[in-house]
Amino acid sequence: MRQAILLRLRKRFLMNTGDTAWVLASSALVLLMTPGLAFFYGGMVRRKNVSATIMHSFMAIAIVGVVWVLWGYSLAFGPTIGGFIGNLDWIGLKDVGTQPGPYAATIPHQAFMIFQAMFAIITPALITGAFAERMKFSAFVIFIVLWLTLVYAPIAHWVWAYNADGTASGWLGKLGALDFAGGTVVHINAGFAALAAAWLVFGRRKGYGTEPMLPHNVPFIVLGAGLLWFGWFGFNAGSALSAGERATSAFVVTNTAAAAAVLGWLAIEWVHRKKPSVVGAASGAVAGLVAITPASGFVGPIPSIIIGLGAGIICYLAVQLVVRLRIDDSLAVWGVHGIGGVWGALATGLFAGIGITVWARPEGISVIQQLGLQVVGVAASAGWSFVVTLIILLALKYTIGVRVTEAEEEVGLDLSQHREESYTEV
Amino acid sequence: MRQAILLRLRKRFLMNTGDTAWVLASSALVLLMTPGLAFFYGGMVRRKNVSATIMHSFMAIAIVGVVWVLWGYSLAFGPTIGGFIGNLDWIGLKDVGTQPGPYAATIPHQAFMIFQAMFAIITPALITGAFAERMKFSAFVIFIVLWLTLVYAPIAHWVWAYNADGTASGWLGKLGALDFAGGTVVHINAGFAALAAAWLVFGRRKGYGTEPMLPHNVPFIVLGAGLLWFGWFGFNAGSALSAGERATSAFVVTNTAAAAAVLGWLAIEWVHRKKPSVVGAASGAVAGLVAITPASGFVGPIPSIIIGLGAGIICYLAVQLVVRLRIDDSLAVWGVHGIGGVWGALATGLFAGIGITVWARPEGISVIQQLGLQVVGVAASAGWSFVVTLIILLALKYTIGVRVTEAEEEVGLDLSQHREESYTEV
Amino acid sequence: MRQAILLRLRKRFLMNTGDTAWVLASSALVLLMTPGLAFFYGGMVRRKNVSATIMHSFMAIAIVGVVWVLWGYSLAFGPTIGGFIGNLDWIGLKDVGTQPGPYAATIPHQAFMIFQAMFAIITPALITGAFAERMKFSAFVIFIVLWLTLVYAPIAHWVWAYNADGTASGWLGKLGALDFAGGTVVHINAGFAALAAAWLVFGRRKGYGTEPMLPHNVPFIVLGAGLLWFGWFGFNAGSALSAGERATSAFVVTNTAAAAAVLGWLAIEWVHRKKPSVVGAASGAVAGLVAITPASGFVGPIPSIIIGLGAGIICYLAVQLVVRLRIDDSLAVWGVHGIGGVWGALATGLFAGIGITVWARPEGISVIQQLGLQVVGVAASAGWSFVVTLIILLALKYTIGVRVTEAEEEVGLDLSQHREESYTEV
Amino acid sequence: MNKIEAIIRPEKLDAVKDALAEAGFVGLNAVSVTGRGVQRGVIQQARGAPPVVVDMLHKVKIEVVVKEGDTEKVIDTITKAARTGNIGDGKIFVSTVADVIRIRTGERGTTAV
Amino acid sequence: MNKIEAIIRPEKLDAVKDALAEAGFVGLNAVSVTGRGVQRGVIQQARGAPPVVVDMLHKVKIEVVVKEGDTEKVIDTITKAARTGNIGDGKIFVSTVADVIRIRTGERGTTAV
Amino acid sequence: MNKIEAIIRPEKLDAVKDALAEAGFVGLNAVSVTGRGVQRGVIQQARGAPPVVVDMLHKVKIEVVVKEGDTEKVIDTITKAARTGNIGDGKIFVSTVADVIRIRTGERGTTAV
Ligand SMILES: Nc1ncnc2c1ncn2[C@@H]1O[C@H](COP(=O)(O)OP(=O)(O)O)[C@@H](O)[C@H]1O
Ligand SMILES: Nc1ncnc2c1ncn2[C@@H]1O[C@H](COP(=O)(O)OP(=O)(O)O)[C@@H](O)[C@H]1O
Ligand SMILES: Nc1ncnc2c1ncn2[C@@H]1O[C@H](COP(=O)(O)OP(=O)(O)O)[C@@H](O)[C@H]1O
Repeated sequence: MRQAILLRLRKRFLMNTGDTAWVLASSALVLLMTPGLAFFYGGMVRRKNVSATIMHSFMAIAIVGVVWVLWGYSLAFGPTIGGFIGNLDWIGLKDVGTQPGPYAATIPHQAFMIFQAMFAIITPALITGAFAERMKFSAFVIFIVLWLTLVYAPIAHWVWAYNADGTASGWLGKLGALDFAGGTVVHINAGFAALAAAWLVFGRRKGYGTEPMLPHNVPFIVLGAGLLWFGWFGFNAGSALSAGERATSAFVVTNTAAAAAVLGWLAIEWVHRKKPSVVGAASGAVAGLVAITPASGFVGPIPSIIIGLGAGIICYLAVQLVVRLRIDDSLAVWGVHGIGGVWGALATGLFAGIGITVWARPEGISVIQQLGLQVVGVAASAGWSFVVTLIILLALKYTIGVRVTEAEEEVGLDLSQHREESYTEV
Repeated sequence: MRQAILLRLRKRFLMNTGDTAWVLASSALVLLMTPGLAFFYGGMVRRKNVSATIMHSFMAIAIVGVVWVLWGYSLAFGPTIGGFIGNLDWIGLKDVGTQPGPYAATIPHQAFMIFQAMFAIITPALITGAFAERMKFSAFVIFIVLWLTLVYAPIAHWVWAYNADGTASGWLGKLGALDFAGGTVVHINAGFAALAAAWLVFGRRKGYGTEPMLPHNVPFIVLGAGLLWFGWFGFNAGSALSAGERATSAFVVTNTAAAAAVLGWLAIEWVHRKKPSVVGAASGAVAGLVAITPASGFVGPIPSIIIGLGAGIICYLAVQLVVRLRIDDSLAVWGVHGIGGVWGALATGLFAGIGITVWARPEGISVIQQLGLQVVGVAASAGWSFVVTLIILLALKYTIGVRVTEAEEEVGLDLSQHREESYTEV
Repeated sequence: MRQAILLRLRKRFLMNTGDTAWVLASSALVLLMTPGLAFFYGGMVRRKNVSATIMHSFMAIAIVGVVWVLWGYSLAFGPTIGGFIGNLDWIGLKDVGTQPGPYAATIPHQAFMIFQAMFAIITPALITGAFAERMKFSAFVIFIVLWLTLVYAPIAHWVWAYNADGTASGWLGKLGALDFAGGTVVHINAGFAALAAAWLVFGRRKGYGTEPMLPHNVPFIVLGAGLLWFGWFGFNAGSALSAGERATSAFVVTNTAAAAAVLGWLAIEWVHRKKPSVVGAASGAVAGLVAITPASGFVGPIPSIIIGLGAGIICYLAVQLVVRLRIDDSLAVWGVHGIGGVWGALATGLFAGIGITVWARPEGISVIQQLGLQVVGVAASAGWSFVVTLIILLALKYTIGVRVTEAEEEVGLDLSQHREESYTEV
Repeated sequence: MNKIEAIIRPEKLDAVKDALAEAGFVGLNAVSVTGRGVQRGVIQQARGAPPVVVDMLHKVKIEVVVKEGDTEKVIDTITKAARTGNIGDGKIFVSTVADVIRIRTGERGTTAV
Repeated sequence: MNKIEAIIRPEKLDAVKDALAEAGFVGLNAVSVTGRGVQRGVIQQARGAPPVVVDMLHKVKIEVVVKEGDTEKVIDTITKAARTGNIGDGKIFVSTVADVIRIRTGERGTTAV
Repeated sequence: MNKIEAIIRPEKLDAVKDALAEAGFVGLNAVSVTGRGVQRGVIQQARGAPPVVVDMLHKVKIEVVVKEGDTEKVIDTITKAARTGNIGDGKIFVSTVADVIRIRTGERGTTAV
């Protein structure tokens, strides 16, 4: 009898329905972020490019949704090849079953896999803001397959891959760089890929600097920001891979940092531009969510306010800087995700362990040392992302081309790439 | 003491908070699918019919939300009358309490009831695409009450009703036809009801084939598709009625099939229409979600890719076929839900048990036999739905009428049925 | 060994992953309600005020998101000062950790805190409908800080605050007034604040009663209503603070009452206005959700239908009454939230305990007595809200001003307050 | 050459444009307008506001430029296709056009119409 | 008959149309346009782009067709109602209309105005 | 004074308005229209409906009122900026304007243009 209880107990301690429920719910939430992003970006472009812009995000879901299952997950999280990339043991999800896996003791391995799939989906979608309103659709399809394989999978592996015995196997993870929910893997990664694309490959949109390119639909932007905020609870609190103290703490700081970042962005905008804008509020929210991402399981509420306020201000300035440099990062991906991610990664080093009881800093590592590790993490992911993205895009540029013709750009991508208009007249 | 532990344990094993959390969350997700559908459909119609189209879905929530509690649930899931329909023992949710019920051992009976309510809500809402832009509102209200009672309740009973001892009580369920999350009950059912309506009752819209009837708002369509995709995780993974391996597996294949179906639809569209469209991507996603629905608890990731790709291609062709036949199934309900559902039901027979460890095929039933059972399930639900829907609609047609006048149709349903315009000018 | 099991068991019984998962999911759902509200309101205003209206809700998230963490939660839920307000012991979330707290035994204290934060966010956002299309943005920012501190925090404390020993500490809670999920704290509170604002402070919009002020985008209204409905499951069922019978029951009655209220509103509108409108359906849904809120953990399905039907009809009439009185409560906050909340509070007194097994009426309190207690709750919250809101707004009015200039109002708040237009032309 | 501007019910646009094509007048352009005329507006009520007569109603304005001699035929075609006999059917305004230029070719005058 | 086209600030539409009705001119139609004039555009900045002078500003164009003799009165009415005195108040163009047809009745000329 | 109405491809609006400004013609207004001309429409298919030729295509109409003497220059400027050489480039209509009033000042005639 006691035997039986113990057995059932053990099983219960292994597989936990509450944890599984939370990770599944979180996976759904993170999936929703990509349609959210579609609207965040779709609202910002001009009328003639709305559907094409939305399509970029939607295609990320479709393409990565399949690629991840086929080989992406194995490369990113499979048994390591020298800490650099996973091997192909788990190709087609071979051996990735519904029993708890190496990554989480209380949920099915596939739950972890699909949760990670959602991260792999949104990351390339984030990049698309850099070449919005001028990317060729056919090239985009190829780009996303290559990028996921050559950029996302390795970086995810460096930071998050584990051995079967539960020790880190990726080189950055082993080193001790902290990234709770994807500051480096997702945001710095996407941000620096965006910079490479906008600065060195695509060039500026026709009319950049002379024609207004105002958001065609501000409510769509806020809808997107709202869905992103909502989904980000899954992103960060889901990264606890369980429904307990850690998830709760991550949830709390996520909300708080985002709120503070709205205030930060609006404050500086109010001073600089004389009026606080609605697009600014939405942008600030995203900046704050980005910055808290790497820190979300490591800090308490008060640091999260500082991280958020900082993100609002720093990202605002970063976006202005890009504009000064006349780099047409059309929807400000680098300023918000790249720099927001860098700020978050550094702030994680600074504040980790403060105001939080469920986690404590690894002993014997000083703040300065941790900051150093964070810098390594930032540099490695930013560098790899920038360089490899550049190579991929240049290869495409000089073969099939990455940019639509000038006439197609003038007509708009909706008509030229998809032969449909977003809205009917009359 | 030990006694006490055991008691508490037993209680815990009976009612499980993780399972309950997941089923409640799933119920909320499935509820959201209907507003999602409202936008999916609302974006596709012309400006003058937007609100009226959205209203159809919204009314499904309101009407079925009440009817289900009053008598729908009892008819569908109550103690069986010959395997054909439930009796009225549970009228007004009498005896449907918050203790675990016959349908799930670890969640409150009412949680199962409300989860099922959401399925009953979206099914008639799906049909409304068939008579979009010409249905009379008053007739619609009556239609939905009758349809739920006479079509939905019986078919749900056939497939999903159980006896108190946990054995199937509906005749199709007893037979062994597999339908994890509603391929027959929801999609084939709605699809063939749509066919009856569009083909034999409503006739074509004024201007069909001569006037363009382009989607007035493509972003709305994608918003709808995004919300549907998000909600579908509840639909399929929630159908496990627990938060464990089965739910996880269903979640994974749902996402994978949908992604693959987008690729399938776009591929054939790219060849056939020369350009891949955003509406096509959204349609493909829905087709894939439909097709994986019956299979979602029975297959693993690789079969789900095949099911998805197949759905994209087959549903694309089915939609073209309906157009060739000049049947004005205005928003392609039959092609996507009817045929997508049939494909899914058959594919379930083919692939059940492949790539999945948490469930195994019933022993002694060959693939051919299972396919036969699936055909019976398809035929029974499609047949009943087609015939009884036809009878209901014809009865309404020859009494109060189902179609607005030509002048009302020209002016649009927003003004003629609801005296309001969807958007203001200037 | 046994010791160990017991320990782990105890820990498990203390902290429950299923309950935590559900409360976190609910918190996310309630957060989403505020963007939902932004669209519900944003769709109703004229084109020139869309973004500014949406911004009101978005700012509520940002401002309250920070204020709540800094001092709001401590004032509302901290150790009581005479049953009237919390002290500042928990300022900056000091002592509000991730272990279970006084408010819920099975979830982290911070989970309760963040769940409550979402309520504190949406309540002031609800009020903004009263002064839509004419509120000065800078004044709004100050208003929301003051209002949260002086109106929301005390009322929440009265109704929901507990001592460390788990007994009610707020005076209304101690008295025995029932409010499961916020009928008084959220809806009556917001509704009567709205009345004070619209009636005695802001005056009517320019063109009120002569110019049409039709909703500029009905689909947005329904999108908002859909998100509100979805999120409300978290609002009500999450208020059980656990994932079990109580949550399930609250979930079921929430859906049922909302559905019934749509029918109630449309029925009376069909008679009175000759046509049932889509805006009416959306309004009815919200009215029903409001009315069931205080009752949601106390009644079963059949009473919920009555509460819903009643809400649809009563709120419709209340909205008409305000119009007759020529009070420009622009988006009908008082009629829907104030009166819907009053109806719900009284109905809770009437129906509490009926059709529900998981909760029983406190013994020895008759229906009449309970009704009396409910009246006290209504009067206290409505009175405090009305008076203190009035004082705050008048103080602002006679210092920095609360209303934009006539020219700014004509041009619209989007341009005048935020220097951006919601939509681009051409 | 004449310019014929017709303000019609939106729901009659298809009928009018098909009728014009049939009568041989392909070239035209159309725009959404809101208009006020003899037609009394409808009473509409926003959720929190009193019922108000909405006097500006949604109409479509079409413009057709034709040779002098075709003017009557076009007026006739439009009138027939757009008429319901109820108030609110709209109006047609005729004015003179001094010159027409086809941008693609630079052709001018009646050949460019 | 004359056609009076006035390009005004969008926020003045209500005032103008009420003033016209009061002066006895009910018939009119209005359309949203974007326009450029002496008025310097405002500087706007999209999130990722440099600040740009938006020189095309949102305006409303109203059209009123009236009998010759009413022209001055209409011009006057519009001018008064639409004026703020600041740059960007807009312009009025007057042109000749050769004929007016009421679609409902087929009436023509001044009786159809 | 003349009114020059040009119906152009939407994607050419920026080019045309910049060219006009360079040529010294700042004042203008623009509106979205849908138009039908020699240009064959594109075939479009909605999800559940047969492919249909969409003959009404999205265009932009710009209106510029100028002094008589500037007419040719404006026509020329627009033609050059808007031309692609393909069918669908659009048309220009020229008509006479009897009077122009600047609302802000009440100035009339050519000084108000
Ligand atoms: N004097 C006018 N100037 C400009 N447009 C007018 C004038 N009179 C009417 N219209 C336009 O014609 C439309 C229909 O006019 P209305 O008088 O209602 O039609 P009917 O002559 O059939 O009664 C109006 O909505 C308005 O757009
Ligand atoms: N020459 C013109 N042709 C056509 N429209 C014009 C012309 N000049 C001005 N407009 C229209 O009039 C509007 C107001 O002109 P603007 O010069 O700014 O006003 P104001 O004369 O009061 O300074 C412009 O936005 C434009 O729509
Ligand atoms: N007779 C006409 N009256 C009014 N508008 C016209 C006329 N003919 C053409 N248009 C407008 O000009 C646009 C371009 O005409 P189209 O004949 O296609 O150009 P092109 O002359 O270069 O072939 C049309 O879409 C329509 O808006």
